[in-house]
Amino acid sequence: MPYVIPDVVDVKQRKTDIGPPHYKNFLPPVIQKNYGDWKTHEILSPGLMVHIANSGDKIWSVRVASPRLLSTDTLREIADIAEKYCDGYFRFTTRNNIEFLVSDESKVKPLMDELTAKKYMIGGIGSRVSNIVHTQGWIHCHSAAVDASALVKVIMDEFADYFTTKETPNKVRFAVACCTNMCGAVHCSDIAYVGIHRKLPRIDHENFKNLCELPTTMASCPTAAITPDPAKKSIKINADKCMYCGNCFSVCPSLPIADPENDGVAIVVGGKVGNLRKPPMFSKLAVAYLPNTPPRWPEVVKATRKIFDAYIAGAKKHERVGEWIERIGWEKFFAVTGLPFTFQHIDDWTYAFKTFRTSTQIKWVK
Amino acid sequence: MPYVIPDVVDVKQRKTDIGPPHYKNFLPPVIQKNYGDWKTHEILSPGLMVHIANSGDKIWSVRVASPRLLSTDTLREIADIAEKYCDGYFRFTTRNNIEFLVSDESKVKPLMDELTAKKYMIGGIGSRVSNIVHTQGWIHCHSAAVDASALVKVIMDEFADYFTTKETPNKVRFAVACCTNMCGAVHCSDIAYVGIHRKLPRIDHENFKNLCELPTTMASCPTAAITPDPAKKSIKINADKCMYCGNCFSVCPSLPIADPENDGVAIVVGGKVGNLRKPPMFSKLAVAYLPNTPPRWPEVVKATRKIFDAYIAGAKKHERVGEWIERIGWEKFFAVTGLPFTFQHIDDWTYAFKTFRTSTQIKWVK
Amino acid sequence: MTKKYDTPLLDELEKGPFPSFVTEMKKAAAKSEMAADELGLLEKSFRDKVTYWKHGGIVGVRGYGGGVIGRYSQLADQFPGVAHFHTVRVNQPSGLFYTSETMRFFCDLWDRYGSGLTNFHGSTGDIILLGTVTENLEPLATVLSMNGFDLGGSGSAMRTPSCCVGPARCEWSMIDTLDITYDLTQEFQDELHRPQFPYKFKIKTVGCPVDCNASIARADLSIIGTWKGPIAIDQDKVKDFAKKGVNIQEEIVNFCPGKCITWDGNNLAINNSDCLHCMHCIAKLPGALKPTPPFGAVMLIGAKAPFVIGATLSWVIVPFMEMKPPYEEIKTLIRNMWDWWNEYGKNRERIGELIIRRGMREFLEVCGLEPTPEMVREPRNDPFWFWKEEDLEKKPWEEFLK
Amino acid sequence: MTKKYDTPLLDELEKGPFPSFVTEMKKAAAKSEMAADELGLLEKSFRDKVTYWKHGGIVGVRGYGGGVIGRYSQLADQFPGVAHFHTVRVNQPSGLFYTSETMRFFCDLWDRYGSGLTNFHGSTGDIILLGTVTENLEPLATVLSMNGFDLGGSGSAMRTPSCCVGPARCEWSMIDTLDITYDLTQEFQDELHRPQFPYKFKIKTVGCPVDCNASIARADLSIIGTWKGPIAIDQDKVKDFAKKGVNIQEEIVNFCPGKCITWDGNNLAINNSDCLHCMHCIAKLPGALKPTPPFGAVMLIGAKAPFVIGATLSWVIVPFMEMKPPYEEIKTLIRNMWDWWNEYGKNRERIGELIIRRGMREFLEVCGLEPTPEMVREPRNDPFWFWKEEDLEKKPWEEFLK
Ligand code: SRM
Ligand code: SRM
Ligand code: SRM
Ligand code: SRM
Ligand code: SF4
Ligand code: SF4
Ligand code: SF4
Ligand code: SF4
Ligand code: SF4
Ligand code: SF4
Ligand code: SF4
Ligand code: SF4
Repeated sequence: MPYVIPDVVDVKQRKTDIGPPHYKNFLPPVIQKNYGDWKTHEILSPGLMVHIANSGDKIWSVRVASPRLLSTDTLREIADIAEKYCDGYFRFTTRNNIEFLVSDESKVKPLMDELTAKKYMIGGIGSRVSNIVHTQGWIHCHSAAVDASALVKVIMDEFADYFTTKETPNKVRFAVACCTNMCGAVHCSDIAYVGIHRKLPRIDHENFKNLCELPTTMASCPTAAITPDPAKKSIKINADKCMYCGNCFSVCPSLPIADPENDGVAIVVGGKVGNLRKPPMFSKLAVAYLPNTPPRWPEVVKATRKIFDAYIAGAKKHERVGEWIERIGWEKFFAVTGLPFTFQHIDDWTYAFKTFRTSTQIKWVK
Repeated sequence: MPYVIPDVVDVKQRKTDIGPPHYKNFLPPVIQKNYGDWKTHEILSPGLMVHIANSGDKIWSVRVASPRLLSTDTLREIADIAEKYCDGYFRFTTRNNIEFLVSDESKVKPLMDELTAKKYMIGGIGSRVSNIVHTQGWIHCHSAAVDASALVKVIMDEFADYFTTKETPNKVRFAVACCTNMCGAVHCSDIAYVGIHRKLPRIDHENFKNLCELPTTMASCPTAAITPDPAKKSIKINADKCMYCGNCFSVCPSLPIADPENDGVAIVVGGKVGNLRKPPMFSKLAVAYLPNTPPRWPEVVKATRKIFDAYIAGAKKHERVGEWIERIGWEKFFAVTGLPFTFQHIDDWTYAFKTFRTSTQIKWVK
Repeated sequence: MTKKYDTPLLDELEKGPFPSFVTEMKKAAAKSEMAADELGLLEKSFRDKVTYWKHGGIVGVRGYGGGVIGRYSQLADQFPGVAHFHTVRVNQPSGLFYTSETMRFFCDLWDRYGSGLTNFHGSTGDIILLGTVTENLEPLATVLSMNGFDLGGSGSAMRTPSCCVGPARCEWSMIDTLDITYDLTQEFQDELHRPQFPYKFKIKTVGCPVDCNASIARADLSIIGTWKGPIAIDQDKVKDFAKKGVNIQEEIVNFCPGKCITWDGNNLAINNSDCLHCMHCIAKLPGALKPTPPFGAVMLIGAKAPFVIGATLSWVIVPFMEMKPPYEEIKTLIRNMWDWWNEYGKNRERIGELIIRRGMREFLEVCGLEPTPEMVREPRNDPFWFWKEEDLEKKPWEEFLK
Repeated sequence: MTKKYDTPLLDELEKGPFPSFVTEMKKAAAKSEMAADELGLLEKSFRDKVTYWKHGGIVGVRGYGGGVIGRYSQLADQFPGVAHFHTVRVNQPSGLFYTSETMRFFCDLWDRYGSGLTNFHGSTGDIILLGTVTENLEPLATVLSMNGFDLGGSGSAMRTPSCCVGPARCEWSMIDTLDITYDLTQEFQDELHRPQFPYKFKIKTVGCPVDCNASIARADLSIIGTWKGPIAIDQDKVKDFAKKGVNIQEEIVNFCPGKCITWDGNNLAINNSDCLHCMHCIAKLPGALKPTPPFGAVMLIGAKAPFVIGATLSWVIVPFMEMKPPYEEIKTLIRNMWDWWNEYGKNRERIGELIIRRGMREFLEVCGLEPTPEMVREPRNDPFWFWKEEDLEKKPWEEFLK
């Protein structure tokens, strides 16, 4: 397809509802030929795998990390590399890595050499840490209680060797969400971070009536903490019921909740989405709060280390973080990580009862 | 203790708050001696076990079934038998069986012979069916949607050989509750029956104001189906929300809900209370409704047979009904029992979401 | 001679091997008008498929608010003997032990004052004397007390505590279930006899996690014995079981929820630090394995039947408590939770429901208990929770990240 | 020359091995005022620990109700380049495949109309073009369409569907994830571009239960490939794995949730009737085991982030559906559920929330689906449920007890 960007754009020419181009346009010939007819694959090194078709054809994928936030300069560089070694074919993964799709085996090594030379981080395939699914953070979102890209950066720096070389018992999926809207899969990740608030929204009574709808605002509150304040043509918040989730702010700009000193990061662990072995699992609260300490959030990194190292040390091969914790039990999880168990860890919302230990099955840890 | 019942009773002599007599008064000497110092026990036959103390002392327990509803005639007979063979010592179990406590081995066989001669049903110890925990039914309760004693009788008749001789993979605990107040452990039994209604309570507006409290009545409704009807000084029931639980009738006699043609029995399965192997489990719905067909409820017996026989055929040794079902999966449970899966089986109340299958883990049964 | 009714439907229930409650009713009916009318009434219920008892009705004895369930028939005209047919709940002896003498006393008592029909026992654990009239209640209670017995609980009160047979005849009992039950019953006589709570409160005590009294399913406070020491193993006895045909691998090792047992055909080994104290291995190899001290109890709160919020099982609030007379720790705990429940509980709100409504934090703080992971199956998943002003000042990470 | 800001805090994030988003921003900042001011603004956020974006703001292109996220800085005075800083969502090609040529087109396009900053990709799957001004939207959309691209979804609309790499490069894909995604996207262009629902609706398709697109966690409708045939076993390859050091017993057999695999050191056997189709054995022995037809998909409904009722995972509504073009069955199903949701859903109520509020029965009836045990982990436990008048007349037990 020859792409055109005319100097003068006639907006009336715009076609609507055409949808995306057909995916076939972007598939390398070897994939077109063997589409749906793959036999197996082999992971040759942490950043290289080969898929073998029933026909005997092969395609090599070289994976490199991406910060997801990419400049056009970098994208052009990627396009150039792909052209040089892959006939221009590459893709992104569902976790934002870049995969160079090589049809000619002889080009694999030169490609990897050039990537290494250009300081691309090769890896992420197999039982290891891959890229971090994340969100906008302070870069683009009005709702963010923490930055997202920075957390990704500091965590990936810390565990870089588990992307490029070392193995973990099974894949470790990290995720970051900058607020409790949780744009991503934080609620089902091995180790994840979510930006939280700890103070009541501040009600801007003046602007409420212009900017916000009463019923929507009330309905947004998971705990029904919001009631009308007819006198002020605004709302009241029942401080006892508010759990600082910020959903009211999502629907009503007159309820700002961000607070530099009290916002921060919670760490949740043990979620997964695949159906292998155990059914998909939610992440559960590990650390209720760590402060926002830009630029490198050392507390978050340190706490993660404790969890990660305990997992590496304790899990059996193929156990995901959540499976490991289920096996050893939460009392042991808190014991081996040294993280404190606090009132915040005990659920007190809709499904609270289902999380209580209705059994005497206990392991003694003290 | 010499007991006295004076001909003329001076009610002013009544002492209050004395509590029950001390349990020591009722313990056989061998138990008093070896209290808290038992070493082991052996099940010698379905109705006989011996407990052996660290001292070497022994006590034999012979267990017989009881309908729980006992006349003083029968109680006197039991007292006589106990006196003859047990120095007067016997007890009841937490499931309403009678246990004769024999301190002298030579009396065990004669005791059992006499019990057999008198048609007592000996058994219930070990991995088998024991007595059925149950409730008042039509014999004594205003709330009963079914009779309890009759269900116990017909089920125990049906499975009598599993009390007296045959073994089951593990204990099978039956329970009966005549209404959804569930006075017993129906919610945690291997196979249990609960009396249910299927029609709206009928509001007796005339008497409501005299007999019932509005706030209590409203609060009794699990689905908030009850709202005030100020005009009638009574209440209204939202038919769409009512799930016929009858709790409003529990607090307000003016809301009768019993309906001879539509009341009946639901069967729930797979609960347990012990902590062995799997943590305690709730019973879950197996059959949503079977009609009230006194005196012997043949449909209930037949449906139970299907469940019971499938369990016997399919369970591993030591698996309780619920453990067996968890292992084979509910799709297989419905397939092997031939019971239909209906809309009623899918939860739609508070914890509904927690019962949905949030996974693709499925066994194919068709 | 008492009245006679044709009972063709009930007669069907005299067939079959299991002892018949109908036969029992007939025996009583032969001696008591009340029992005779009860039989007639029941036949009518069987015919019409409906209960014929009126709703509730408060009766009782002087000074007590409970212990009697008032009951009146809707068909008093047809069956005058059951116009009144109240139940008397008598507090059973711990462990349900009796002597022939005691039982005869109850028979004499009940032939004199009641229908001659009983339940040994009610689901809560009481001796249930079924069917009497209001006038008989005071003399009955008096005679009971003269002979050392007292009424049990009903209404919004502490209910009659009960327990498993425990140390009286079970090798696994790690706490003295009979004594705890007796002691707490005596300690809380006032709360038992004079309803003063938002709703009922039940206590059941069992000697080990096998839970032979279903305490975890039907007690507001479940007291369950457990142990902290290693499981002692008599290897010879294990081998005996193997020889007798027990498949140790399949029946024991594979079922262990802690996955902490190994068996090489000769030697059974347990990694006690992974043991979940479930009792399976111990129960299925009686005499070969045994728990060792420290002994104590897990305290769990909140089990109840389905109304209003759905059935609950009790959940852990104290992972381990020593249980030595005079049981001060548990008594203080009980008093603290009652105070809070009395203050905040709504009418007909069980304590477990209140905890679920107001949150575990408040409950634990009121009881002076620290949060521990043993209280939960798993920590919360949704990222919403409360902070108190005082929490915000603390910087616990300075400690735990050191 | 663009503006320059001191960014001492952000500079710290150029250190370390992982590619730096700060470096990317600096690259863009060198060419674009917008990107430069974005960098300055972000440094300020890092200093002040707070976001500086204004709440929402509706902008868009003619005829569409979505595809653009309006964004305005609170500090437009200090950072005029980000006074407007809208995001454009472009519908990605199925499977996220690109050619160099296409990528260069996007670069040219975005250097001309935007900040030069992008996300490949947004969490939903769109190409995210970060930062442009309102005036540029129409020409940008026009150029996109001239080149065969279109906007993605936002607001209360169907969102851009996405999928795993599937049959394009994965041996396990049992459905054509790319084609299904493409086809549904085309079919529902109107619903994608013109918000008309109570809230957002996401569809994600994956080729097998491994779920490499997290569809079960973040799609209102999750379409997950599966199989009904037995697992084919290449015993030699299994033995090869064993020789290469894979402990088949520990790594495969012991982890099988169906407990249906046995291995005697030579032969691997699977009792397929107990297989839960979890993919573990297949995935961990690639090439040795493989699923066999019939192939199809499990349909699951309702995953979403925590607001308002707590996070949900999708749950089964169709245990098995064949997935052949033109995919009529699934399209009809989708239309039926949308109709119902449009009628009953409240503002900002996801379809899963509506089902939970009104019950599965209504949903299934509307969709013409029969209840099956595969929909539940377990049946309900509390004895409360609904009956319809028509149910009362039926006597199903006459059938099933025959
Ligand atoms: C490329 C990608 C699909 C795509 O469309 O982009 C992909 C590709 C493959 N996945 Fe995946 N998975 C991809 C995201 C996922 C996700 C989704 C996610 O992380 O958000 C999951 C679910 C994670 C979860 O459960 O939380 C996922 C869980 C798996 C698993 C299961 C791991 C486990 O045992 O729990 C396997 C099987 C395995 O590794 O043995 C797998 C296996 C594979 C295979 C081997 C499939 C194949 O035969 O080609 C592919 C290469 C393996 C690898 O990366 O190690 N893939 N894989 C995604 C790469 C993401 C990345 O950059 O790292
Ligand atoms: C007598 C009694 C206690 C009492 O205070 O009255 C009792 C006594 C014993 N139980 Fe129990 N259990 C008694 C009710 C229970 C209950 C409560 C209930 O059913 O409501 C349970 C919990 C059931 C549940 O989990 O739903 C119970 C679950 C067990 C178990 C666990 C079975 C399992 O593997 O799930 C054992 C251990 C065993 O059988 O291996 C056990 C074992 C025993 C032992 C062997 C304990 C001992 O060493 O003395 C006793 C005789 C065994 C027997 O009956 O087979 N007992 N046992 C109760 C007899 C009831 C009856 O008449 O049948
Ligand atoms: C007699 C007994 C059944 C039996 O045949 O054994 C019984 C009988 C009644 N129960 Fe019960 N309950 C009996 C044990 C139970 C149990 C089991 C237990 O205590 O271990 C439960 C389930 C556990 C629990 O407490 O939740 C139980 C849960 C209820 C409930 C539901 C309470 C709730 O919170 O949901 C009610 C309704 C109420 O309180 O109004 C109730 C109410 C009643 C009433 C008083 C009926 C009423 O609505 O007022 C019944 C009187 C029947 C009668 O006419 O004699 N009964 N009730 C049991 C008491 C005997 C005794 O004292 O030993
Ligand atoms: C851009 C993106 C995050 C990212 O960096 O990748 C994003 C960004 C926003 N999301 Fe999201 N969501 C994005 C994927 C998700 C996902 C994940 C997914 O789609 O797979 C989720 C969780 C799954 C789900 O749908 O529940 C998600 C759950 C939300 C929610 C909570 C919805 C709920 O029902 O609870 C909101 C709140 C709302 O809708 O008002 C939200 C709202 C928002 C808004 C529009 C903020 C708002 O309150 O209006 C964010 C705009 C940020 C900005 O300024 O650019 N976003 N959002 C993702 C979309 C990119 C794309 O089109 O590809
Ligand atoms: S998670 Fe919250 S702050 Fe982050 S992009 Fe989504 S809505 Fe915005
Ligand atoms: S922050 Fe959350 S809990 Fe608090 S008032 Fe707003 S919506 Fe309600
Ligand atoms: S279960 Fe219901 S009907 Fe039966 S005794 Fe208890 S309250 Fe009465
Ligand atoms: S029967 Fe139950 S659901 Fe119906 S109105 Fe009465 S309390 Fe409510
Ligand atoms: S609960 Fe434990 S201690 Fe009590 S009788 Fe049962 S096995 Fe023995
Ligand atoms: S008590 Fe239970 S958990 Fe502990 S070793 Fe025995 S079987 Fe395992
Ligand atoms: S979900 Fe299945 S088919 Fe799709 S890429 Fe992952 S393993 Fe392959
Ligand atoms: S797919 Fe999963 S359940 Fe089926 S045999 Fe393999 S491991 Fe077992």
